[in-house]
Amino acid sequence: MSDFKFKDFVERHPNIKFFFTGGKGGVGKTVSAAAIAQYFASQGRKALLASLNPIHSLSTLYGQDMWGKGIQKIEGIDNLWGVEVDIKEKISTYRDQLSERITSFLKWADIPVDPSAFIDIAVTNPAFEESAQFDTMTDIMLEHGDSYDVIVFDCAAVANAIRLLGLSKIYDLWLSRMIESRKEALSLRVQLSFRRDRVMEEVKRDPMLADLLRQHEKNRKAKEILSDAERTAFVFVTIPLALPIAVVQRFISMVRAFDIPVGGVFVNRVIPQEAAESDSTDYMKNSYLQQSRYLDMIQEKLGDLVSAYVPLYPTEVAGVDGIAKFCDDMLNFNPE
Amino acid sequence: MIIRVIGNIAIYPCGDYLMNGKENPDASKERRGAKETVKDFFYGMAMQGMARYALKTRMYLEQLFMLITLGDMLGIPILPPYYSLKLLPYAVPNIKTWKRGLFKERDFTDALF
Amino acid sequence: MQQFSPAIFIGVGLAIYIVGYLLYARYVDRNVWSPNPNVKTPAHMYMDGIEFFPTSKSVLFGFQFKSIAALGPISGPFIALVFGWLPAFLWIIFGTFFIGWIHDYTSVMITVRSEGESFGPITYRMVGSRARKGLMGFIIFYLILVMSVFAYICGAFFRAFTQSIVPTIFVIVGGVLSGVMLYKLRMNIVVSTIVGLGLMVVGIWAGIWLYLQGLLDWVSSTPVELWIVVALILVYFGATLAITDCAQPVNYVAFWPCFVAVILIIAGALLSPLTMALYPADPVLVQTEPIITFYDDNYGPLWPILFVAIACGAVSGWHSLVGSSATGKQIGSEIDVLPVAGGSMFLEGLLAMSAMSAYVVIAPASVNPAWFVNFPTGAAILTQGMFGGAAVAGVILVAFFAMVLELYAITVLQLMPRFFRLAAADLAGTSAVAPLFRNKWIGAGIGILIAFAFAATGAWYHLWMLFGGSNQLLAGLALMLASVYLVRAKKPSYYTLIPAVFMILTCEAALLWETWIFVRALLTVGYFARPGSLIGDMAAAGNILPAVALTWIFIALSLILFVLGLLVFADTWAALKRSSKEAKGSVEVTVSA
Amino acid sequence: MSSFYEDNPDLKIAVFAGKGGLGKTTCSAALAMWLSKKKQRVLCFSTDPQASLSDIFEKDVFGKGSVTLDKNLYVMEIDADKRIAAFQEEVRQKIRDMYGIDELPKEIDEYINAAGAEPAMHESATYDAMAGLLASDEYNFHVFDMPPFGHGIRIVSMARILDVWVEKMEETRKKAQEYGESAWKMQQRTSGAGQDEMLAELLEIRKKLSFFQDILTDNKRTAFYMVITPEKMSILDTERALKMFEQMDITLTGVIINQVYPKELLQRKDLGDFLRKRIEMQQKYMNEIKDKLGKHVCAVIPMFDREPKGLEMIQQVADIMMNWDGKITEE
Repeated sequence: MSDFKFKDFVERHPNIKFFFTGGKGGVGKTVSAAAIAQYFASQGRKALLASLNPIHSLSTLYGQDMWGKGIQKIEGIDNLWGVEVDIKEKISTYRDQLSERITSFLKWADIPVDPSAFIDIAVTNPAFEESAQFDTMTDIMLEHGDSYDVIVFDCAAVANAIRLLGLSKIYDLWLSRMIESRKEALSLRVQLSFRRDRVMEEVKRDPMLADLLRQHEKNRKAKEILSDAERTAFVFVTIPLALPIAVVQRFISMVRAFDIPVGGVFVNRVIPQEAAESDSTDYMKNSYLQQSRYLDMIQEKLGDLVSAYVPLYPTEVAGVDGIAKFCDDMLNFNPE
Repeated sequence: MIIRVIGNIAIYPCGDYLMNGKENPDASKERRGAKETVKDFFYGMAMQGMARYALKTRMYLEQLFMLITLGDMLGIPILPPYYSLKLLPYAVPNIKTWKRGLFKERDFTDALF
Repeated sequence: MQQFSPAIFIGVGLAIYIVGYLLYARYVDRNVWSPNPNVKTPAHMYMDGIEFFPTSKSVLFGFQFKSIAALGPISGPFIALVFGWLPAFLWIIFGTFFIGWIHDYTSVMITVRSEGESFGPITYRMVGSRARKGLMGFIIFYLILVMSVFAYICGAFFRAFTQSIVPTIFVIVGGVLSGVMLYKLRMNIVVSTIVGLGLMVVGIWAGIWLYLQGLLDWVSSTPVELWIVVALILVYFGATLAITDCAQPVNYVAFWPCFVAVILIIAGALLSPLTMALYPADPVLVQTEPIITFYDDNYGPLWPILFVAIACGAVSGWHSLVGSSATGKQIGSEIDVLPVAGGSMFLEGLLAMSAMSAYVVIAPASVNPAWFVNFPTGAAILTQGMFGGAAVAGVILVAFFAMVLELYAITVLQLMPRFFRLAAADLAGTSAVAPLFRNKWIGAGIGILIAFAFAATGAWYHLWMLFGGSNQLLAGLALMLASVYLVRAKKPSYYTLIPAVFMILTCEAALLWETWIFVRALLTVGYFARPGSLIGDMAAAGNILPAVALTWIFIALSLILFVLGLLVFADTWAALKRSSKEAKGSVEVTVSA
Repeated sequence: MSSFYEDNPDLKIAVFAGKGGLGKTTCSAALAMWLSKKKQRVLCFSTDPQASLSDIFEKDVFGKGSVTLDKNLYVMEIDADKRIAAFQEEVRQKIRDMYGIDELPKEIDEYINAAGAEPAMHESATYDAMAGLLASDEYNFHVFDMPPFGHGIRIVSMARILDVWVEKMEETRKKAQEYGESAWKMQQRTSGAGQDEMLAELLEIRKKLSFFQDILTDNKRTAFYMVITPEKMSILDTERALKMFEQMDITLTGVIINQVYPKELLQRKDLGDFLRKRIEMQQKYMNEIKDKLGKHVCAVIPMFDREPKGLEMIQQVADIMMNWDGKITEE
């Protein structure tokens, strides 16, 4: 029924390497991401499942401790690796860099306050967390892009995921300004120096500018990848309820504004017909009735974008087998 | 009172905070009596050094303060939040001197006294 | 020998200085430098309210004088007296007249005309990178020498004048206290001053009481190293605590007795004909011969030794550091430079003259061979007439002047470890040891330990000579810079070049002489046996090897200073040649205005 | 829960934190509605950029400021982007006014622009809006629906960070001023004349922040809730969040269990296999919740047979939520 039907979509876009999942909290993004990764793994392709969630979602899902341990082989299935990033480390690198720079600024100063307190505060700034996440994501994309056939990212909750990607643009503006400021600052330094040649040399090797430029370059590459429909696909997950649908809709329009390609919508937790029929309590009946209304709504609003339906399971999805089941349904389940 | 100067009057600034808008004791253009001169001489011997240190310490603190609030103006991503923008208007006249103070290459003979 | 009153020294000195200032200095100022009152000085251009800050000339005059008047002009003259008072007198007069003031003046003026830059950057711009590095290394050794010789003097004084121990410590405590009152308790400056000085008075009283009771007699039998350590511990705190908490307020409180002492000596010398009439039993007359010798067995030939022995009273490189780092950045108008920098140097000359007066009034029989120890005695003799004669006033005055000398030494010493640390960190640049010097506790500690090691050798006389040599050599190099500047500006440069060359030659010769003295000691074992020095004691005790090692260290030190001085001199000389060639062609002249 | 509000008349704030998708917004709306019947002027404030209040109340309130929904019930969903733009303009205007200039120097203008794009700006703006609301004292009660990221309490930790930040700034400023004043005293110039406008602004900010933080960490005035569903992930997540709360000195007022299928259903013969399994799973986790978080639970909200939306439904949720019988599972 839809061009996006997962299997078809993947076959038509064989070069897609990066998958992202997004949607309202609690709709099953992590599981969907895992299912996508596992799908490719079962096809004999090397897949990496990367979680940027600040909570240990992958560890919980697979019952295998991966938190902050780098890339780990996921046991029980071939070709699948997982990584759960602890951005604290990244933040502490930021802290070190920053403190070094502030200290070098105050080289001659005899000041009665300890500037390290400021450095601590500066790096506890929430912005660091966000940039660190984005950084980590691009790092994984750029560093491991070549070693895996497919990388699936499980981003944090909707809005943050979108901002994370949107960041590539916002961040770019900010970075450009930063680079410009830094350049201005450096030229001022040269102007005000007496050892001009030497300072010029130093300025050329300025680690901060180099960092910023590197960051900018990284950012550019990431943006390029993110907006390349042949390499990146963004899969949204929703459930047949008003709020999650509204969120996905909003999300899609935002993502499109950022030139990020949409790779389909998964509709999760669809109550299977037989489950509804076998049950005569109001719950199932009403839910099923309500669901069909929402499914119509999905058809109407997202129609062609829908790439998979996944049924509601009586128990929570977990472990390689549970996800394999999810994966299977993702490919074949049809609520009609 | 802060003397509000902006644009190319580069160097005033920090000074304005420090002096609270008082006129510079630019005595070379001022005629002073013998009593004043003697008083000045004693002040110069006894206190000028100490006062200078106090003010210098103040300058370093000011610079640190500006660095923390407006660091990204120099391309140092300290990422100050929302509130540094609130402080920005007050810092405007100081920005040029601050930059000069930070970027001036100094060697130890500048830092001695 | 016709004995006469030391008032003559001060009188003649004052008269010549007035002539020097009004005629010679003013002539050079107007015709060579031509200050323009309408030009904006760096203090105006870069005014930041702190470093650059247009300040009135009377304030600056006080500031400059206070910053340059230290132990140098007070201790220096005595050593020169082995040759008789006349050479010392003439050197103080004419050194200040032809060399001293112009050195101070030009160092300020160049800063004013180079956008407020200090010594280091100016050297870099006008001469080159190597010269700046050489200068930096030179200054580091210079600072070590200042620290070690002043630390030794401090320690020796504590032991020689036990009555000064308590007052000195009280003044330091009083200084810290008034700092706390001023900064932390936000109290009035007058109140804080009164508290600080009140403590000093109590200290003097207590010191004298303890001394008279004989409770401090044990001190004289303790080793001098112990007291050097005491002094250096005081200095270490001054150098590591925030400057505004310790060094500066101590400096401030100490200023008052030091200033009173200077006034007292000058007044005492001038009034001595009168006061002697009141107390004929205690003569205040010059007791030294005008000329004793041209070659002293221990010290060496009159030239160059005399010229480096009297360090700060005639000319001093220290002043160019003060002038370019601090004063030059506060000058409000170019016409202020002469009264501020020139004026305070002439006053400094007068201070040296009064110190000399204090030494020459001591009867030869009671002269202590450790020369500097004589200052409180001499100063007390000079001034006792104003306070009721030797019997009563002598005791108090000796304690007071001894304390003043300690304070002069300690206040300068408190700045030194910090200077050392900054200079060393700058020279170390980005190398692995640089962070050591950046850390003030470690950096200052290193400086102080090195200073202690040198002071503990007990070779105070040699240290003083090396200090004087490097100090005057620094002045010579600053004058060379001024000459380069003048040549570039197409102005006559003789006024600075001749003194520069004279000073450099003299100091290099003195450094070589010092090297020779130690080489001679190696060659003739008996020469170690000079009393009072560690090397001598070691040699006498049969520890020849350590004595030889120490001697080698001194040889190395003098040679390093010699070579560094020569290097910078060669570079500045080359820059001078270059500039004079350029000035002859019509190359753009870099006069910043 | 209702007695809690009767016993604590000083309460001014209720905060709903936790992972998204569990019904936080629904619970916030329900509490706000219930309170609006008891108190004067209750504001339901959403900081969730997903803007779900609009969906729940079936009315577009996004970025429209305070919207009156019912007697004493106000709803606000802020548009951070708009606020940031307004704030930028405010700063520009202030500079223009202060220095009497028509055009800002280029570098300043650019700086202000770039700051708007700064990654933390959104969060800070939201946060400032909250602090501002509290300080304005316009409403008698505030219900804050926190964004899901970082359990929504990052905003609380940010209060602390900002508070320390401002405190440090203030310290530097004050120290600088002390030194300045000592110097002026020495120079015999008028001392104390120094009226540091920057310091004044800082103090103002700090006042606002500490006011907010004081309230937030005062369990007499602020109630903190977490919403949870009987699922493994949700439980793990809540446990983690509890640890974070502890680190921040925040006392959790209660945990609300949401989307619980009534256990009685199991008795029914017509219950399908599917739902039976689901209920059994839920009951397993309900027991786990009872063990691990039992003392915190303050309400259990059943699974509704339709999505809770609209005033009527919310009222129903409120009634259940506020009048819980205290049983997590049947004994």
